[in-house]
Amino acid sequence: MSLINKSAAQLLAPIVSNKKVGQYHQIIINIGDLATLCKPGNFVAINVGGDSSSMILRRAFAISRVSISSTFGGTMEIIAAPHGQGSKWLCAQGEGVVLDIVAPLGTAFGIPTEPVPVLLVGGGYGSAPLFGLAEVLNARGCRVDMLLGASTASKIYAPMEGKRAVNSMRIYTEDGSMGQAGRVTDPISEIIKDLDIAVVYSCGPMAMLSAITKITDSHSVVHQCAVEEAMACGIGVCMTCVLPVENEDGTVSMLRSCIDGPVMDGSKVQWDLVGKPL
Amino acid sequence: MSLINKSAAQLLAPIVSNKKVGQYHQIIINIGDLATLCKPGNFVAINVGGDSSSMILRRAFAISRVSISSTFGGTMEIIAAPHGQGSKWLCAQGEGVVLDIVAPLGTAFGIPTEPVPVLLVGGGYGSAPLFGLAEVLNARGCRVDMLLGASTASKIYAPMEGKRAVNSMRIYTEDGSMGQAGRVTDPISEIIKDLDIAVVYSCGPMAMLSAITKITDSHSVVHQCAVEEAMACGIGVCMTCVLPVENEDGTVSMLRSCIDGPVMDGSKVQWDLVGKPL
Amino acid sequence: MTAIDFSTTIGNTWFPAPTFTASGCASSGRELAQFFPLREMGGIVTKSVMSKVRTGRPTPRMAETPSGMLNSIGLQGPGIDAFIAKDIPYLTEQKARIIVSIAGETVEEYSTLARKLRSVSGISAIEVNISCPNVENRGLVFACDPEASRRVIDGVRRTIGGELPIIAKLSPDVTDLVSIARGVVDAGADGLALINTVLGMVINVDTMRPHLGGKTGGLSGPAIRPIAVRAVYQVHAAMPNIPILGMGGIASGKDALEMILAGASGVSIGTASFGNPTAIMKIQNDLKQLLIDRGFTSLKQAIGYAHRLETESADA
Amino acid sequence: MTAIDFSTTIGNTWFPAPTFTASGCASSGRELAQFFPLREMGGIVTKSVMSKVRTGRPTPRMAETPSGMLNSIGLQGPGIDAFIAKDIPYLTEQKARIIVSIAGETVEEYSTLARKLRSVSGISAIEVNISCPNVENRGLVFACDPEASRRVIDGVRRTIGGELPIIAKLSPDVTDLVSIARGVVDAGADGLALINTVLGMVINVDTMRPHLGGKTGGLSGPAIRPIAVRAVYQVHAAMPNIPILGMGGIASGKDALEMILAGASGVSIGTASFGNPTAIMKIQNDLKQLLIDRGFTSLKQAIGYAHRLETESADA
Ligand SMILES: Cc1cc2nc3c(=O)[nH]c(=O)nc-3n(C[C@H](O)[C@H](O)[C@H](O)COP(=O)(O)OP(=O)(O)OC[C@H]3O[C@@H](n4cnc5c(N)ncnc54)[C@H](O)[C@@H]3O)c2cc1C
Ligand SMILES: Cc1cc2nc3c(=O)[nH]c(=O)nc-3n(C[C@H](O)[C@H](O)[C@H](O)COP(=O)(O)OP(=O)(O)OC[C@H]3O[C@@H](n4cnc5c(N)ncnc54)[C@H](O)[C@@H]3O)c2cc1C
Ligand SMILES: Cc1cc2nc3c(=O)[nH]c(=O)nc-3n(C[C@H](O)[C@H](O)[C@H](O)COP(=O)(O)O)c2cc1C
Ligand SMILES: Cc1cc2nc3c(=O)[nH]c(=O)nc-3n(C[C@H](O)[C@H](O)[C@H](O)COP(=O)(O)O)c2cc1C
Ligand code: FES
Ligand code: FES
Repeated sequence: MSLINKSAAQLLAPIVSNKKVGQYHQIIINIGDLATLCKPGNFVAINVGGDSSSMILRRAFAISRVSISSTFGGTMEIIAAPHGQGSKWLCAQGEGVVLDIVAPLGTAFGIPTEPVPVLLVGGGYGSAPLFGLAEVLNARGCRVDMLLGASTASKIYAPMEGKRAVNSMRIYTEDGSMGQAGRVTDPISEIIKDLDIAVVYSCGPMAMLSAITKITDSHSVVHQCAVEEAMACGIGVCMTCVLPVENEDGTVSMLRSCIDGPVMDGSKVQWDLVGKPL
Repeated sequence: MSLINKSAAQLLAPIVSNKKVGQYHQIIINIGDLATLCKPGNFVAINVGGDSSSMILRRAFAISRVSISSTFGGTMEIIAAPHGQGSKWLCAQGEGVVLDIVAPLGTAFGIPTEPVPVLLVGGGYGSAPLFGLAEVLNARGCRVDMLLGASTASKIYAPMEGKRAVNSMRIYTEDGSMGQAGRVTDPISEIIKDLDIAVVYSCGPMAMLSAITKITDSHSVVHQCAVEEAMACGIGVCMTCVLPVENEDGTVSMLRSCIDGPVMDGSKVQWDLVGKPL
Repeated sequence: MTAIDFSTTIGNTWFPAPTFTASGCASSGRELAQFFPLREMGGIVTKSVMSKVRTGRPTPRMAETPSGMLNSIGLQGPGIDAFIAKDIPYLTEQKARIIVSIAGETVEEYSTLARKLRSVSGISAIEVNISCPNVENRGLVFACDPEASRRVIDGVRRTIGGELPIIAKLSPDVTDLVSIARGVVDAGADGLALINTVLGMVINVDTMRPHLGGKTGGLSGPAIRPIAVRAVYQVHAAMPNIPILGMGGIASGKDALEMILAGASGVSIGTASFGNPTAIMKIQNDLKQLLIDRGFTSLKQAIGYAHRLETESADA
Repeated sequence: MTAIDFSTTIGNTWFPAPTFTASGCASSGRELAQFFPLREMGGIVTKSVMSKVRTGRPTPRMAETPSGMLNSIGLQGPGIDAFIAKDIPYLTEQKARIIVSIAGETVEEYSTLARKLRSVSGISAIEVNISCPNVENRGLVFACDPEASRRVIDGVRRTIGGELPIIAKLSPDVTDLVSIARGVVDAGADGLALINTVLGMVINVDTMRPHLGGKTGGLSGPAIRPIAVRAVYQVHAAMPNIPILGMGGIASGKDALEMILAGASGVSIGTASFGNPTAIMKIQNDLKQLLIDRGFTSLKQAIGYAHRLETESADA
């Protein structure tokens, strides 16, 4: 294990704004100088439910973007889906509410040293961290194409300004309510060939990541995916968030997705063994 | 057991205002028509900590006053001291927050059928329900005198308009920071004699109620006191809130202070046995 | 609401709904009747009654704990004679289905209680609370002693005859719950109530001594729900045909469903009623809807479903 | 801050502060070291290590429950050789005080582990986690079987010799905790760690099957604190001279004080570190201040104070 979280800090951070976007909430949090330490792929762990909460564990959210604004100092954006009790609580908190956060946590997306063509694939709120990533890649001179998918239109997160850094963006919904009807994985194979993609970056449901790996494996394209496993601690001490990952020597280990991830090499993750005894 | 809580209802009731008064919070809650059913002495049981609270029991507060206002419909006032986790949460809730309440609960102060002189003694926030009581007694033609006590000035609750219905109000603080230095129990004996008091009404710490009982017993004056025991349910089903009370036949029973109280006949409560095995 | 057969059976007794109060959390019914008609719920399990009047333990009798509470009531109650004279007639009049909980300090006391109840009409079942100290054996709780548990149930069974179902209520504070459960079933229990409170303590950091008058108390509420679900699951796995009244921290329809899926034929709601006087009615309604949403046409299909799915997927 | 002797002793080993991590809740230290220097806390109790590499249980391995959580890790770990080669040197370099937790499937495995640790320098004590299934006895957990518990501790004692303190970590899931505690002390344990997690289960109401990959899991966090305080109080009452490492739901300085007053000589912080990486440092500082506020001049005065007050008031 590398000292992955050495810039992580615990902070009381006020909410700057909370806006509903489709089925999600865009929540911007004032985090001061910590903003400079967050990289695309990192996540933030947030206390939920207030002081006397019966929810004792933090909730993890991808850091979708950070910025240094003159008004608020450094801010961090997250895109949160109201899923269960904890995320619903978070989505209901308004401006000024002070959150207890730990960030930045986990691995970040690796950035190619050469300006190669890359494909970014996001499922649901999984698109959130891809926009910040796109900007970094674009600044490196990479050609960035993006695919977003979800079951329905209101679950597509695609902010206007997000398109700045991307060459093309295609949207797929299963019910056809936005973009093309179908799955985001449908066109990947063709795009890889057509655009001579060197790296696929992905973030979204585990089933999507697994499906993408099948495709990237057959094209021997690098696949960096941000996984999402239930996490108790988020900092590597509890061993709840493990995924079966192939080691150099071909053996399989249970790696912690919070600290050896969330960004992992998709080709190494043993998707078929997830949830199975080793 | 009489059907003491037959007008009790569970209600989602919004906070109309929350003002700091000394060390207390005056919280006004919109309760609609329920206001007409609340009598001086009754209490309200309030859920604390929000939806995902680790605090599973309601907190009890004396209903200090109810009113029917044209703006808000019926409202209820409570005077809450920020004591532990639950009451601090409550005191921190602002206008518009919707509280889950059950009210009115418990016994009410008995009102004399004749217009007799009465003495009201309040300790700390225990004075709160006495002002509403004073108005009722005053309307019955009783001469109402009042004694308020606390350790220090900021723990005296004595609203301006509260004096309307009382003939005299004397304040005692142990540190002399307001009114006279001393205990609220000091002058009771004399007042009973001087004003020919028929009933003493009291509300405050158990030690104060016990001390008053000693005095009223020696004058054979009726003593109606509102007790305060830790309550799990507030509605008579759990048996946690019991106090040793003498029965008609001289035996002692553990009566529930939530349903056979909070207003009890002070002379029947076996103060020396509180907290002892029977 | 679509039609669903929401009824359940314990021993030979049929109940229209599987939702009951928990003993000691509804007194003897009058207090809750001010919030809803008692006949609308599955049934009331009355506060454990003993032979004689009991004044119970000194106060403080409760301490709130994270998502739970400790209680130390000490079985305060009017004694069986007053109970039969006053409470049963009231409950019968309300058309409530009545499960009478009994508690004793000796094997003999339990039999005596059963004898007094034998001829009382209007009772649907007897719950035998054996989580009481056995005065004949150094105060060791009956439910922690397989032999004593068995003797209590055996005595009650012999006294009561074959008609009235007997539900043995067990304590989770044991090394081997399944063997205790087997013992009482062998001795004649028709059903099991799982779980009683878990022994706990709070020390007041200001007075620096145990907070409760009785020092230790019983932990209840959502905090213990995972323990209760495990207990029900374990016992149902071992004895799938014995009806279980599941309880411990049930505070929502979902919680009740969890307990049913684990193997409970019915649920008791205790501490949740302290937070909400109408909790049991809400749980009853929500449970029904949750069952319907999942395509069940009867409650019985859902009982122990978490075990069946397992077998199926193991087969596949 | 006024001066207070905040040190504690377990067996012959002195620790500058009574606050430790709980086994399995701090991995082997590196991860927490990114939040505070490990030498600043009383000591680290490492994740229970076994002889061989263990991959552990399938996911999901956790479920959040009201004020608690279930875990089912299955003792994933690198095995004792890798642990000694990589983790001990790191911790020694950090000047952390190290309590090594060991776990085995047979009595022999515990002894083997002890043998490997005997010659390793820099270890302050060994915690023996006997809440593991005994493969030689139908998977019955050692800590639930007085005889097996005793044999494990006896084996470790014989192997390790007289130097290193042995702390036996017990499970609360037993009928008679005090007798298990007496057994392991008789067999040579210098101290006790109380409590391990409580066996629990959550059923997912959507999939309608047990949520955890391992079906059951261990309940930890504030939900179980009253159970832990009771366990520590009971065992301290029976054996006032045996040092206890108290744990179970400690999340604040007050909680730690409660445990000390109940009879613990030190405390372990587990689940609280998941919610707050720096929880242990905050608890350590707050505990110190709370002791000072109450007029204690040493931690030792406070250990078991809730018992002493009782005796005093009984005398009066
Ligand atoms: C690295 C990472 C990044 C994430 N990024 C985002 C994001 O950008 N936007 C977003 O909306 N959500 C994100 N999630 C998922 C988010 O953490 C869960 O939706 C949230 O924890 C659910 O909590 P709850 O209380 O609402 O649900 P409950 O189901 O009540 O939660 C119960 C417990 O399970 C855990 N849990 C439940 N679902 C998930 C899940 N999908 N992933 C991890 N833990 C879960 C919770 O943390 C909690 O401990 C991310 C998760 C991870 C691990
Ligand atoms: C009939 C009645 C009327 C009351 N009226 C008022 C009032 O008008 N204004 C006011 O400020 N307070 C009043 N109280 C006291 C108020 O209920 C407690 O201050 C409050 O419950 C403390 O909760 P907490 O979470 O802040 O404290 P904690 O100490 O954290 O509470 C822990 C548990 O103990 C119980 N508890 C603690 N202290 C008390 C107490 N003094 N009385 C009863 N239960 C307690 C709580 O309800 C809770 O269950 C009244 C209590 C009763 C019984
Ligand atoms: C205040 C209180 C009193 C109780 N009294 C009894 C009792 O008399 N007999 C009994 O068998 N169980 C008694 N119990 C245990 C409950 O019936 C139930 O088993 C336990 O509280 C778990 O359920 P819950 O979490 O829903 O409360 C009592 C519980 C509480 C909280
Ligand atoms: C994720 C997790 C892993 C644990 N692993 C171990 C372990 O390896 N060995 C052990 O003795 N106890 C283990 N425990 C139990 C803890 O050490 C501790 O006894 C228990 O969690 C109660 O303390 P807490 O409530 O502060 O967490 C583990 C607990 C958790 C939550
Ligand atoms: S969440 Fe604890 S190790 Fe990853
Ligand atoms: S608080 Fe439950 S009976 Fe009074």
